[in-house]
Amino acid sequence: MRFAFTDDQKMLRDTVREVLQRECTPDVVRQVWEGQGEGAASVWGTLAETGVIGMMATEASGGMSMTEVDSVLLFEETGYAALPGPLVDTLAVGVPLLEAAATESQRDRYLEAAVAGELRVVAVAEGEDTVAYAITPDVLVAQRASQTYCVPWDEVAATAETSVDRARHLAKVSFEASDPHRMRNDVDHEALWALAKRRATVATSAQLVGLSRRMLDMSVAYVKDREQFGKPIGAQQAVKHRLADALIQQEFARPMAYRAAWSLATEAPSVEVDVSMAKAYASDAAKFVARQALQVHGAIGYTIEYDLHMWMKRVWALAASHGDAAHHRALIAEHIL
Amino acid sequence: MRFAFTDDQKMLRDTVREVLQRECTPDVVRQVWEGQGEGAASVWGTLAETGVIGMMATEASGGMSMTEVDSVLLFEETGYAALPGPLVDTLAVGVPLLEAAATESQRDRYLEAAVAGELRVVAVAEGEDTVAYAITPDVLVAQRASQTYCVPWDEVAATAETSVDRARHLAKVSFEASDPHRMRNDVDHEALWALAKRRATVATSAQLVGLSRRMLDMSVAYVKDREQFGKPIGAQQAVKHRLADALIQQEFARPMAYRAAWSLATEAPSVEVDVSMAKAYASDAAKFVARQALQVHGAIGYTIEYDLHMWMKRVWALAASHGDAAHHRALIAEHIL
Amino acid sequence: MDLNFTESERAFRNECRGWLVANVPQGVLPSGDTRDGFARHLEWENRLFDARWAAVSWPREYGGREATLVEWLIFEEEYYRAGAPSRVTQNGIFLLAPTLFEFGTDEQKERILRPMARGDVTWGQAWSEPNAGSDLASLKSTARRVDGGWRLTGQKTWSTRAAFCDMAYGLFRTDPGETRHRGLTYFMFPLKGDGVTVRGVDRLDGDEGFAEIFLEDLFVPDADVIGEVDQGWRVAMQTTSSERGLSLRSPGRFMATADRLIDLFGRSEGADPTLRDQVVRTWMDAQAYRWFTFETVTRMMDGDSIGADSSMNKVFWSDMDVRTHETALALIGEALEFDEGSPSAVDGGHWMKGFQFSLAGPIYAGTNEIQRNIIAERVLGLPRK
Amino acid sequence: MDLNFTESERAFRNECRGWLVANVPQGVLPSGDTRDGFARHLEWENRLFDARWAAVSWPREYGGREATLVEWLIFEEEYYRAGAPSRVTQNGIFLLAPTLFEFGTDEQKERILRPMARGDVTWGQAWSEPNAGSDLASLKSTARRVDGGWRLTGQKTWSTRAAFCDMAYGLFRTDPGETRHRGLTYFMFPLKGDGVTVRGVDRLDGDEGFAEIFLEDLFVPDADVIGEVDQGWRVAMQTTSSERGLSLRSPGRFMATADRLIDLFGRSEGADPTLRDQVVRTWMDAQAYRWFTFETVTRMMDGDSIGADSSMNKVFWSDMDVRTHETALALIGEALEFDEGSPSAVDGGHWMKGFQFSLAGPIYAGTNEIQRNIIAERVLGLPRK
Repeated sequence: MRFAFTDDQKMLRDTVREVLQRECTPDVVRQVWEGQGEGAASVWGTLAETGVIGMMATEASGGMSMTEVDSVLLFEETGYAALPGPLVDTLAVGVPLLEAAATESQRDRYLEAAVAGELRVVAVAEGEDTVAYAITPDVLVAQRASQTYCVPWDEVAATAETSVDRARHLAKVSFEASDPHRMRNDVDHEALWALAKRRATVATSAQLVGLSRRMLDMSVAYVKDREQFGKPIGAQQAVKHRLADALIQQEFARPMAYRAAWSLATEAPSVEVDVSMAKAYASDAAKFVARQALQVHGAIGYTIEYDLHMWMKRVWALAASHGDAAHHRALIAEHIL
Repeated sequence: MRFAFTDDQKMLRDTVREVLQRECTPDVVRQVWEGQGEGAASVWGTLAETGVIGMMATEASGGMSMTEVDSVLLFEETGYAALPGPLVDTLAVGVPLLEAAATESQRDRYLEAAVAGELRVVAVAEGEDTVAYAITPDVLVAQRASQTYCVPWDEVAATAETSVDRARHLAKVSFEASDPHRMRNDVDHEALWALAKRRATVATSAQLVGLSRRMLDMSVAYVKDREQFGKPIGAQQAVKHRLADALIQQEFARPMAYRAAWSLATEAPSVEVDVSMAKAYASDAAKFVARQALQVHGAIGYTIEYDLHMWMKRVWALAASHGDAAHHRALIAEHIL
Repeated sequence: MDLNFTESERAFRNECRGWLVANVPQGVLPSGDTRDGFARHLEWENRLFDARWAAVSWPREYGGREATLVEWLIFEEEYYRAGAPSRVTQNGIFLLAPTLFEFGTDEQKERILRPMARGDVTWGQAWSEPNAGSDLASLKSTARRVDGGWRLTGQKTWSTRAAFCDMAYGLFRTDPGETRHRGLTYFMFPLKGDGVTVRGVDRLDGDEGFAEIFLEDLFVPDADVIGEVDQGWRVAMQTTSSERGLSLRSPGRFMATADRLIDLFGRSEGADPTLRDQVVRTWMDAQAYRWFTFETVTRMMDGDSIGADSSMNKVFWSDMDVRTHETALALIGEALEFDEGSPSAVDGGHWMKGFQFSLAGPIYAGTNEIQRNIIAERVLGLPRK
Repeated sequence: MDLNFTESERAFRNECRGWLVANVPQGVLPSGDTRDGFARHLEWENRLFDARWAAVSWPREYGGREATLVEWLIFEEEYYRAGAPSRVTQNGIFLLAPTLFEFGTDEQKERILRPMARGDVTWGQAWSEPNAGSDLASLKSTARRVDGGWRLTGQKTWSTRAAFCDMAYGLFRTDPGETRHRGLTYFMFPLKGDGVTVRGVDRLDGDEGFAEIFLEDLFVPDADVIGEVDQGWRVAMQTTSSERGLSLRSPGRFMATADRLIDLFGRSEGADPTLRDQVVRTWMDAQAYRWFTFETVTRMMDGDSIGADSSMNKVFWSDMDVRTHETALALIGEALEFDEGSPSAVDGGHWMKGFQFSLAGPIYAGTNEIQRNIIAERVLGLPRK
């Protein structure tokens, strides 16, 4: 039993952290709100250079054969930075699906580019039709009628939806399920997509943990600085206890996301329950932290000139996506009761 | 619309409050814990002299023809004092049942004495078999097989049960449902008992409100007096906010108990929902106040030498009796959803 | 105790319901916290006033009906039940008017009240400053005595709808030698013209609901001082307590929201069973708030003042409002992300908008932390320090 | 990261499970917080020690197995899984022993540890005084220098099981010129004999779990001072942090309770659907606490000290424990009133007893209010004043 990351994993985390700190500033996120994706695109480009976007692909495909345990810390960092872009769909879903099910021509056309980070993938499973970050994708990977399709974005019919998190640029997608786009037939699509969904769920949980950490950092900085009644409001016990409770929820949610990543990487028998626990804790913790963060900020946090709202709204969206906390607790109930 | 009690109602409340303040001291409650009922019996006697025990009986039967609106404040006071004794079963259930369904001989033998407070009644409806304050009762009123029986205590087979609130002296009761004990046949027993149960539920809700008020008073007194870190712990914001939240819950539960009493007295169409709301709020509020009271007291509140525990344990018992909060919310759901 | 409505109260309810059914605009108006929505709302305020429903509890001479507090609560229940537009005149009618009735001169009441209630002159509050929020007494704005009046200088912020309003009111230090609660005076001042700049600030929900006000030597005549010079704190406290208290949040609003939530629940198949209980709690809380309010109002009609009790009221409704909207969003599930105007938004996305609006409740009009301090110190008598 | 147990960890678990299955007494012992129950528990402690399970993480020379922290957690999981008796030697093994290992002399360790772990000499903590609870540094008890040792005078309270114990440990002021944290010394002292009076105090749940200790010129030799004279605060902080931290509440206990709750749920027909969700939350919380703990323990095995993190740990488990028992009582419904020994009590009434016990969690070992202050100030770095 050893619950810790390797130095290599932490080094990779630090690399990504520095990139995001330097390039994925709140202004970049704000620009995506306003429909300007250039800043975010260049962050994506720098991440691609580090090789992380294709990290889960095999060396043979130009990847690093890395696992969910390697990527979970990176998703946490992208949450911290509120990175706008389809990283979960590309890194955790698209690349592995392409490698597992791409035809020869699809490999040539898509896989290498996706691994290199030159191709943004958005994905929808059976019964789903909404994708996020629909301003910038290159290809849609979709599960339809127990088949998997890989459709260039210009052949996808997309109708825009407005997310409460304007950076997410939602769209409902449909396409003609034609043969040339169909992926290989000799694979178990159900199994592939079940795995893909779990990967997306854990990646999203990690982002929620990162979002929580950022909101808490913003709050701590604010309450140390903001003075009322002649002292920092952070000296008020009510503020201290709110933020202490926020920290506790976040710190107990975090290992659950790591644990789920490990269970995915090792195909542990408990993986279903572990994934659901990760999402349930990360969702509830992030919503709780958002609530405390806004309350200790007061009116300033209630404006869109201040950055906090972009993180809160990302939390509201992600906490409800890939199954909310109640949904996952209900799944767990079927296993343990 | 006028949501206030009359001066007469408040005067009667004050009379009972003074009696209880003077005679129903914490020591008297503690003696009942230790099986010594003398003190409690003399409180009962004094209350009887004020005429309140038979207040709901008609003048013809020696009562005051008073309603649940008159009695709700008194039950609140008996909760405040943690009065040990079957007042709910006698005042709210027994006396009205006797007046409505007693045969001639039962009237002579029981009603007058009960109205005069010389007869303690305990009651069990169909499907129930546990009574409280089983050390001191004189008669059991019971609903069995859609009939109502009135059985002298010495003909009741009672097996003692231990309540977490030692003052409650529980017992499981059974008796031989023989003709001489059967009450009148020409009455609607279902309706009588439905009403009796609602009266008991509202009376219990009022007691829970009173218990809350007392625990909060104890807590306020303690935190003003107890000093740590060179000042009263009541000056700590965490303590202030706990007790402020406790007060809010109590103050919002209180009018719901009054409202339910009024709906009973006026046979309002909303009576079922109003009774359930009263019990749901009173139960949750009292449990919440108990929790805050213990926390602000710290270790001293955790001992049985200090009085608080007798109020907390009464709350735990009453909050679960006559249907707990979840039970009553489920009933309300059927009306409104 | 009589919890039935009287003959005349029922008659009042029927008259009011009848008028609202006939007059409430079809469909939802654009938000009153946007520039054009504000204008649309003012048309409605005109009609409301002309039918003498704008301020039912006011004296007839100012366009009211001298309604009792109970009748006012009945009006509010019917108003929200009818889904009538939100009141953009609120900051005038509910916050400034009570102050004028208590401290204003006859000339001020004559001049200000009717146009305020009709929406011909619109009012925003100007309490907070960048460094004076919860700690209002630390405000820095000043008023300098000049011939025939005063010159106001300073910055106010979080001023609701001030970007669209004509006038505002707030506190300014008239005695530079004094600090904290002393030496402050209550002024009314214009939001247009020389010496005043108003900058709109967008709120969480995207509406331009806030504004910053920059004042530089703005002239205000003596006629626009409310109460005595240097006595502004006492005057203001009256208003802020009514801001916290009944006048801002009548039960009708929450009862209507609870009914809409029950309707949403009815449309949500396979909703999590725990949500059923949450919906019931919401409905119960609205009921509890209603009866708590009727009890309070009865006490007020008997001549009691509610004082610090209004802090309990504020904490209860603001927390209830957040829980209610959290429950609605949980029922909507993943689709909660579809915002106002999104094709797939449930109920036009107004639950998410309402949720964001509800999050302001525990913050404005004195944060709930401040309220709990007040409850603990003034109601329970716990030591301040 | 490897969240599987190693070969040797699995072997350790099997050995430990095997021994417990064979040796755990049938049926429930009377509470260890009662006089005769205490004696019955000591018999068990003897057997536990003789099989070297009493303090698995200790060095072999003192009767331990030099188990790693992970192995210790495995032992605890198995111990509670087997329903083995509560540890009446806890205040010695988990609170005093860590201090002795860090600050004690070889003579002290030699003399004290084995009898402590075997239950031949039993220990109670003596931290609090009537006016020094959360504010421990305000304690008044003194130690006066005399030939060959010290004379202790003062009053200690909330001393767990001290009514039955042989010895206790606590802080006394050895430098009368000093105040607060300075001039205190850490003493071990007898609970029997001249100069000491112990009065049992009954707890909420009726057990005589507490005691007050009255000391008057009680002689204590120099050999029973731990660490340096006047340095007691530093020495004690080590112990209290281990009281708050891992050593007091290992995950195994809560995992076992969660399993018992699931069993109770299975036996509760027609339980409210919201309770189903509560039961799941309880199980999840126990799991989260387990993995949080494995992560912490890995850090400790890598040489980190956990410090203020132990405050997060304490707030989490103590609040979780209360919620768990509240859920159980809600499942039991009206029958929760039937107390231990009552014929109709569900599961012998131990859920109500456990609930009352759980209510102590947020209070002792530093109230959760104090813990949240520590988290805010030492982990988040918020200002003290």
